[in-house]
Amino acid sequence: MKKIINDPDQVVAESLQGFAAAHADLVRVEYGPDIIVRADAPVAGKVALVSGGGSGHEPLHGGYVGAGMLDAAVPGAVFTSPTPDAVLAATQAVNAGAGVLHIVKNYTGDVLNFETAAELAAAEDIEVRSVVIDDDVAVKDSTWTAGRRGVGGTVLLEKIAGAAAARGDDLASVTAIAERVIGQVRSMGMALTPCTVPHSGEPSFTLGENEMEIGIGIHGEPGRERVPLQPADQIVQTLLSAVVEDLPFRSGDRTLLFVNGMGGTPQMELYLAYGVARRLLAEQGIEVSRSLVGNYITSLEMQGFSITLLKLDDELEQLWDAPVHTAALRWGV
Amino acid sequence: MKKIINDPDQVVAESLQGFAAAHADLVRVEYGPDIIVRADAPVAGKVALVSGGGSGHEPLHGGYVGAGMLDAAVPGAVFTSPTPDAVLAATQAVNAGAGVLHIVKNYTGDVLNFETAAELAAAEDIEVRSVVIDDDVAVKDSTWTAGRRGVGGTVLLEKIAGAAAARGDDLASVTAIAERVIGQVRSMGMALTPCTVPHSGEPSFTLGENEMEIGIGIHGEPGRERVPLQPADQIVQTLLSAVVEDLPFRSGDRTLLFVNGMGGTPQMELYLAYGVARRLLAEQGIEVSRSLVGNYITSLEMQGFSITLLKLDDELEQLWDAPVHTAALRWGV
Amino acid sequence: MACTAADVVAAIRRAAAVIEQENVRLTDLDRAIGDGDHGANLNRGFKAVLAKLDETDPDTPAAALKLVATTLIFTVGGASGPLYGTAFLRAATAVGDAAELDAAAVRAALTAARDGVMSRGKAQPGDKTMVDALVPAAEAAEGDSPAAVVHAAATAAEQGAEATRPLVARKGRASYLGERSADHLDPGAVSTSLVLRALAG
Amino acid sequence: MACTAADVVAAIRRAAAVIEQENVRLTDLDRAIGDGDHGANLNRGFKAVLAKLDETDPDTPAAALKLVATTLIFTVGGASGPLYGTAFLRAATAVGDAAELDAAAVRAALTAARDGVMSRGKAQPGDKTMVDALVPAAEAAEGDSPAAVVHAAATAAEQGAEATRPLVARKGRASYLGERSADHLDPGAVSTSLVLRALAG
Ligand SMILES: Nc1ncnc2c1ncn2[C@@H]1O[C@H](COP(=O)(O)OP(=O)(O)O)[C@@H](O)[C@H]1O
Ligand SMILES: Nc1ncnc2c1ncn2[C@@H]1O[C@H](COP(=O)(O)OP(=O)(O)O)[C@@H](O)[C@H]1O
Ligand SMILES: [Mg+2]
Ligand SMILES: [Mg+2]
Ligand SMILES: [Mg+2]
Ligand SMILES: [Mg+2]
Repeated sequence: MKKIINDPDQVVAESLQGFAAAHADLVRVEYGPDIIVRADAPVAGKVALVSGGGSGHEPLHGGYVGAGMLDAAVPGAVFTSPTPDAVLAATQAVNAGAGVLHIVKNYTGDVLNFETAAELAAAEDIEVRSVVIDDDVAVKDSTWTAGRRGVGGTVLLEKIAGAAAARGDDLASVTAIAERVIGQVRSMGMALTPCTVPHSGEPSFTLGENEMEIGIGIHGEPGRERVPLQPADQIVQTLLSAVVEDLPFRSGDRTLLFVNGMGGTPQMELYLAYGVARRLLAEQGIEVSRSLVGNYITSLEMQGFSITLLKLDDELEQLWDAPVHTAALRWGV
Repeated sequence: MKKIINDPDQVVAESLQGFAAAHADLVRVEYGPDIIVRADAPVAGKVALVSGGGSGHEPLHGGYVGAGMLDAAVPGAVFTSPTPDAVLAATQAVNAGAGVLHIVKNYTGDVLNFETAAELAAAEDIEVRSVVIDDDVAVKDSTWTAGRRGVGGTVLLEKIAGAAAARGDDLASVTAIAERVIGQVRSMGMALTPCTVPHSGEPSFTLGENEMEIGIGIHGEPGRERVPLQPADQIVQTLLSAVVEDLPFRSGDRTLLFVNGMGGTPQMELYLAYGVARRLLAEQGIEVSRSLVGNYITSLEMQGFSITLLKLDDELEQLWDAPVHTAALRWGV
Repeated sequence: MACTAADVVAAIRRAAAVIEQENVRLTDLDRAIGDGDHGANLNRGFKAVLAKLDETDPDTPAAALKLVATTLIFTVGGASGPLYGTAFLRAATAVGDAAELDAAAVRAALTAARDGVMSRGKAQPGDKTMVDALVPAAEAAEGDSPAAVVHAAATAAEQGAEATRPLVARKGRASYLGERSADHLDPGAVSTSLVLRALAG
Repeated sequence: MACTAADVVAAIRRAAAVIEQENVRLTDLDRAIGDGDHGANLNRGFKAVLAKLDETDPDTPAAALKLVATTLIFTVGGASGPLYGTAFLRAATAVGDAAELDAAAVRAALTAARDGVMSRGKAQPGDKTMVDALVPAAEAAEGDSPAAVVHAAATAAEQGAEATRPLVARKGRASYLGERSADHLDPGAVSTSLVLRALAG
């Protein structure tokens, strides 16, 4: 295992120390339980947003704590959802009386731990609502299964719900906006290489020199199928058509196109993939009015990318454009 | 070779198409010769900044084209400096009569090709000044050698010189500011893995499972020495002390600390390294008043990082803080 | 020969030791069809349990079980944390404040644990989860002594865990693999059988 | 038997063919002590030269050499582009507008090329660059026919290129490796000897 680390058990804590030092103007970090909180939290009168999950997806979620986005992030161990006490601590730290929205990615562990935390918070008379994002079309959905994973759409959800809270929406309205985003966003990803969890030291899977995984998540899980390497045109076609057909996105729709790197993919390749996606969408008459390209929700050093498409309307577009000031997303301020 | 590409010979062009589509509000891209130009260039009355070099270092330089930074970037083939006609075309496209500054990284190819371009521009009565950045302390300097490479310091140079031009400085003053940055910035990098140039298909070097390269540049070159893998604390100590001793940086100095990923390094590790560097600098009484952490000048998918330290004064700090709006760096707007 | 708080604590210490021993194997199993952390997760939790047991000395079986439950819930995370936590919490509630547990109480505890995990995780038998170890365990939990009951449960759990191999997962991360989840053991079912065997002593 | 524009064009086509053939090897050499693109760079350039030659038909040796120079300068990039370009440009200037080149003219061209590369790149013999092929080539450029002169130069260039192996680079990317640049051939010196040998025919 090749990593710039000291002790595998201390990776998350040591990384948080660096993050706290680099962004002292934006956040304060508390340890044991570990939480990343807006420097000026709690923000009077504002609905507070809390998200979290296993670490290893940086900049998600800590990189999105700040004005116009999250009030707190709860980083678990690498790829392991945080414990209820940590989620509770974050919820208490940001609660300003206007209620707290938990943004939960749909993984059994995240859902169960946030559930427990919400119960504990309720016991302290903190009003908590939860939304569960499950935008990964690679996973077949059904009430008999764990359902779909929360992946790329999470970043867009946190930005847009954060903007709604920042403009003063109450808890019910922020929750409604969040649900609207969840209803209109779809994603799918692929990997050229696995990743290695520090405390395990072993690659999450092994791939031949000419193989790739289609339909991966963000935890180094193998994907739904392993296929021979293909040109970018075909890979993008595969991911994008699955995304487009699922909602479905239709000719005339206005969208936000998000091409996300899994952590180890050069920007050159991400923009190349973005260009291919734009061409294919144009052919289908689907308009792209907003874009995001880069490493925003990752899987350690994995090479690969995901495509996320969000159907926009005027309000969602305005909320996307609204000022945001976090370590990883910043504009308008 | 595992890459999200189609034809290795078309990688740069196809990636530029995606970049142009994603950032049409900021830039316009012209092909044959390929140049990335500020959408609103030439900007009346403003000194124009042009930089460029081989591709494969994204977001450098194209990601820094926009208000408050570069007026144009000239992307060569991967790791190959661009030809004089391309540099000339960019120079012509952005020249507003106030003169053009060429920001050149110190590589024989870049220097020679920009030299020729400057001559050609002069022949068209465009006033061109050139600065050459050579901040890599891994390379021993001497008049008998090619000298030091331009690496991480380039990003800081482009931001600060761009801010000077934006505030209305004339060509001589912008050049002077640029020279001041070059005189006060030092860098050094390391790699855990090599990278693979698309049209070559072979890794730039091979490293054992327990080896790393110290003193690498940004072109997949092997470094000055190959040593056994070490804990992050030691690696950062090695890079940072070389950087600090070279200028030298002294107790009481105020600095900008830039921890840069080579393209394939997870953010978690970059922040961990940043935290270690902060601790070591604090021990030496060196103040860090500004920071940058992330993939800003890369070597394709290489895993590794570099540390850059810039000695600040009030003016340089103000220029760093000044608004910038590019694809890769944005604040204050 | 009933089962005192001290017996329960001793059993828990045995379980912690086994998880420490087997955590790499459990993580490997999880890497194949999950995200490669199950062993690390449980080991983190049971180490914390041992630490707690060094400070406090539970005076009833229920207190011991409750200590395990809360400690796992607050240190493990992931899916297995809340589920293991619920199992021990329900078991604690089931045995009330009795100073000693007889065979019937132990059987009741295992049944409550199974019901808790199933209601919390919504998994059915055959979904390729720890439920596939807990359900047969609870059914087989018969015997004339607490030890005998847990032994029977552990044996059934081991068979149940083994039987997860051909299954296609419908719950947990393994479900994301669809068909590809078959031909692998479910890590949580295996850890459940390991814990039960250790508790049996 | 002097050397006409047509002869020069034919020689250039031979050089282009050799670079096409050897470009992978040159890139491999550059990967060892540089950035792995020398062969690709030159091949891109000489392909463009061939394309140009298909359109236009230079009427003097100088015109042919100038066409090569400008094409390389505007298509190769890197360090080798301007340096190769300068070499051909100076050679063109040296031979003036003569319709045919004699042995003396060819020798003058080679000398001018060497001086151009050295003044532009500031490299001295022993710095482990193409200069280590060009310097011996220009010195050895003697003979009673243009072909004989280039043959002699090519042979000397080959020896010069071979002699770069033990050297520690002081110019070009290889210089960044310090001591580690020893025990490798300099790609530019090798390509220079290949081109000269091809020009000799
Ligand atoms: N819905 C569920 N019901 C019961 N057990 C489950 C459920 N989801 C997951 N599990 C169990 O949890 C185990 C994985 O635990 P662990 O790896 O620690 O958590 P995570 O999946 O969050 O990484 C699985 O092997 C499975 O036995
Ligand atoms: N200053 C110099 N003088 C003469 N030749 C040089 C100089 N610098 C580099 N070279 C030659 O250029 C060759 C490398 O060319 P190439 O790989 O195409 O360019 P780059 O180094 O920019 O990638 C080296 O092998 C060397 O022979
Ligand atoms: Mg996990
Ligand atoms: Mg090059
Ligand atoms: Mg797991
Ligand atoms: Mg080269």
